Amino acid sequence: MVMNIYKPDLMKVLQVRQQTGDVKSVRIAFEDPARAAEFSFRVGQFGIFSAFGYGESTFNICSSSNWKDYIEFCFRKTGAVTEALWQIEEGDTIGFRGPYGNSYPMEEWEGRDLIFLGGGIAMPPIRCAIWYALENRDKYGHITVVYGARTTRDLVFQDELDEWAQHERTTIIRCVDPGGETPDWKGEIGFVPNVLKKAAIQARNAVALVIGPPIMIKNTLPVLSDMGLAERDIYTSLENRMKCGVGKCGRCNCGPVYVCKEGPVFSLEQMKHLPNDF
Amino acid sequence: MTHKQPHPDPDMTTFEPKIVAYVCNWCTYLGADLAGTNRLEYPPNVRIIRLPCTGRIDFNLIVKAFETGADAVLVSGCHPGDCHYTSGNYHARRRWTLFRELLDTLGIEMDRIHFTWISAAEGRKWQQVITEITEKTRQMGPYLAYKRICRVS
Amino acid sequence: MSTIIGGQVLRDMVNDWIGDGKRVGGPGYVGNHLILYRWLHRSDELLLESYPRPHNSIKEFLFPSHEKLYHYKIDGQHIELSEAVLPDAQQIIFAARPCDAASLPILDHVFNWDYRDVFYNRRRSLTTVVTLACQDHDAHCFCTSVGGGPDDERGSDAMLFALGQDQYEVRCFTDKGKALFEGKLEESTRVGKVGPGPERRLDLETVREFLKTDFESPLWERQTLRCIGCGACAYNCPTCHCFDITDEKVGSAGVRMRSWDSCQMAMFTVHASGHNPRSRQPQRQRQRIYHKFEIYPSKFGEILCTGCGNCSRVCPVGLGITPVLTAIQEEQAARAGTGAAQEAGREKVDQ
Amino acid sequence: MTKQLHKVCRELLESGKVQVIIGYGQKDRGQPPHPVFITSPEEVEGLVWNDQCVANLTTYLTRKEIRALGKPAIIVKGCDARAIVVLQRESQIDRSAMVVIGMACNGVGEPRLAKCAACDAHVPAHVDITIGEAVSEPVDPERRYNDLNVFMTQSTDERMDYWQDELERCVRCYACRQVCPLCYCERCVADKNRPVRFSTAPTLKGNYAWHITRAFHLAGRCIGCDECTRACPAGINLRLLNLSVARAAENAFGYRAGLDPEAEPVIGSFSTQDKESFIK
Repeated sequence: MVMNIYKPDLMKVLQVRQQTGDVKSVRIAFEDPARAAEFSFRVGQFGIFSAFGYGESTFNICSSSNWKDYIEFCFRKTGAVTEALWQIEEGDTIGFRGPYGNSYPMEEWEGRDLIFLGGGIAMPPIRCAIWYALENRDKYGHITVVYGARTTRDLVFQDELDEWAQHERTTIIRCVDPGGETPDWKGEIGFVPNVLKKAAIQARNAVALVIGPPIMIKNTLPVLSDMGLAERDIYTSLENRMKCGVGKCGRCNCGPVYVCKEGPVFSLEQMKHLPNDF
Repeated sequence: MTHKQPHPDPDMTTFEPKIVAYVCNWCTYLGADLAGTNRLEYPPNVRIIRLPCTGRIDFNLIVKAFETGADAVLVSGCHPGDCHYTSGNYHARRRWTLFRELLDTLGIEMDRIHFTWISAAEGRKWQQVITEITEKTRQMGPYLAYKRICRVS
Repeated sequence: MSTIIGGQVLRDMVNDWIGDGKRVGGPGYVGNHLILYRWLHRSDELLLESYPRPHNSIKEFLFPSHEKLYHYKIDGQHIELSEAVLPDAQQIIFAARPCDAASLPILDHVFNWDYRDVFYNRRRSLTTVVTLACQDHDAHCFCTSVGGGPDDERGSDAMLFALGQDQYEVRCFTDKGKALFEGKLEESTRVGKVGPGPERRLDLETVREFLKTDFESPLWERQTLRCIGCGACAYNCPTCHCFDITDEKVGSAGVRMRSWDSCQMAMFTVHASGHNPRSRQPQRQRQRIYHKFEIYPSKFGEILCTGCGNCSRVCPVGLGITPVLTAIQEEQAARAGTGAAQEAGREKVDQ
Repeated sequence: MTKQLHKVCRELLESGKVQVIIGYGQKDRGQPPHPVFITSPEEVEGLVWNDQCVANLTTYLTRKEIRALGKPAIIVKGCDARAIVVLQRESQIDRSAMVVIGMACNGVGEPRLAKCAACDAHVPAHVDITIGEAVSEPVDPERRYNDLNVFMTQSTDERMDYWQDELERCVRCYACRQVCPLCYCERCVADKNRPVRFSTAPTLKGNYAWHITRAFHLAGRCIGCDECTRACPAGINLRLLNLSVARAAENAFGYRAGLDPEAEPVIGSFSTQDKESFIK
């Protein structure tokens, strides 16, 4: 059968949860059972999701690769496609193409302490890695999650943050930007880089995954270096504009790499070889 | 590739023209409503699209109507001086004066585009305009040239 | 020993091909002075002499400006997908230029690495390319500087060489080429003429050195300020292959379509958040040069340029590849402080 | 004239009155002149002026990359100068923060561009410095719109066939938009997708909608510099569309774009006495 690499799989919407005022997470499953059986992905990969009549958008698959009966993605309402996706309900059909891109090197990270730093809507790409690590708990050392957002209402997957906190050797730190807290807020107040510095996590054998707005990444990297992390142990996921996801349309080309093929996950060391063009 | 338009002579009686009417909310729409309440009969071929004012009827909408298969387009609103927004129809009049020339240059059949003023009290005029346009468009047949433009894509 | 063919025999062959349902694309007049590659209806639209090359490229026949990818139908909550109809008519590109044909092996890489593009591959397999060796060239041609030439065989199935008096020598390189001219050729000893081709003025080694080190150089800003950010260079270039995927729905059915796009367009890399890594036009011009002369070669081993010169031929403000690469070469020469420095100095008067 | 131009530009740069000269350069004699941006007095020798200087440089006045170079002096022909009048009227430029050098012109382009046959702006108007002499005499509308009048003698079907063949070649490279001094929108309606106003694919349907929108968004604004027609790589005669709307504005409202900085824009204003013969 000639493979049309641009044609999506049809997915049935199982569940739609509203996370914040403009962020929803959606669980979908393959309509074609054969595809569902053969489908597998690695945490950190992304997919291209279709709202028929509007277009396609790129989101990380934010469910763990161990969960076989559905995949989940999370999006903020900002454009034509996300506005169309905002209207979907259980039982609707949307399109999905993927999995694309490389993934978190979970095998390499085995035996290391994990530091996850997320900002705002960047929690979904981290969530899949956290669940994967918790499901293989013994393979990983101490897990620290520092997750920040502008206000308490912008925190995504709050129920799961509580659930993660129950696990042993896991520290969950939530923070909101100054002024974004509510009177009964128990978490930290401040930006992720400062909260991370204050938490003074020992990072002798640690690996960090930093995902968030460019400003947060820029300020967090020095803190991580001060904590003694080598550049090859700090990872991030680039947010380039993508269209085809299969290394053809040229949009995500940044220096020597096609971010949709060789990325989006890069270590800081790899990013040194990329020009300042992302 | 010459796009010679075959002379349209489908069976006259069966062809039901599709007419799109962009009407202003304060006058022509009420005029059409009045025609309805007065039980004035007029052909059902017209699809009425209500907009706040003729000033808001963007020229793109006329092109969009032909793109989606309309055989004739009517644009109608308040008589000059009656506009709810005082000058919407004046601006529209200027715009249509220039826009008609552009469409004419492009070879679009100008007798498939109709402009009228119909006030809220002119239910009868609405009936008469729609009947007249439907008959005229039925004579001209479907707008094959624009259908070919959209199908050729 | 060579094989030759008469011009009239060629024109009859073109009419026969069109007659039995094959699609034939070739250069023809548009208006009274512009020459473009187009699908031909009759062979007398074909133009074989007295012009360097058409202003567009044969890319249109293999990677068309718009192409349906798949259809969908929406009824209620259910959606039905259906494949787009792939072409199945044989295609013959006739009297293409060697710098057009040379782009095909280059494009094969990007459309077949990892994921294979069925649309491009289908048209590629249906296509036979007959090129016409160049007799003359104009100020924009620079094929000899990027490894091409007036009789470069890359990508051609057969090549015609003008003999004068409407006679052509034919050299078939592939089975497709031989099959096309089966039984139409006469033995002869005459060998077709080939033009001299443009003299080499660009040295890609020095350019690549510059590209490796000078991403932030002020040269980019100085050289490309006049770029107005249209897509004329990319859309007429034989090797530019970037595209956009759009969705068009009428009523409850629609189609996903791919159309040409260009890194020169302002919105090409803008993020949903509004952040645009390349928000200024010089950055986009830099990306075009990098992708062609540094990124594609390092990834696929081929320069993404065949030196046809269309980018400067169609550029409304006289930019394109040659002016920028020439400026880079002068900058390198000036830096190297070699004898060329004085020559570069004289050029310093103007960008 | 070139000598005079060099002298004027050197003085402007040396006096610090302007930081950049937007003019024409011709580094490689084999190629036509192209826009250049001269920022230092010694580079002034690179400026050229001949009948190949076809580009309308005013398109750079609204670009952020060029504005960043500081106060400009710009070299314009008679037709280009009218774009400055419209840009000023639409408050896109600060006319006082620039020096406009008008060059007398007797027609440009090899072969001579179509617009030059009916040109009534051999001597640029509303400029600060004029170089060279030429005679500007009024041109009657009959001659100004001659190309259009000839085209309009064809029947509606013939015109429709003509445009279907022409617009089929459009590949939506948007050179017509990017080269136009009056197409300065930050984000063009063609680049918006909420809603998608017309198809962005170079289908015939999309091309018709695009060229109608482009020509009509310039209604009563287009000054007839014909850069769009020159820049189009597919050789589509966009001049006819611009002339069509320009002729309508002149016939119906006696309005021509770019002549009078104080005049009310034709689409932006209205008059209760406008004729309406076509409205039933």
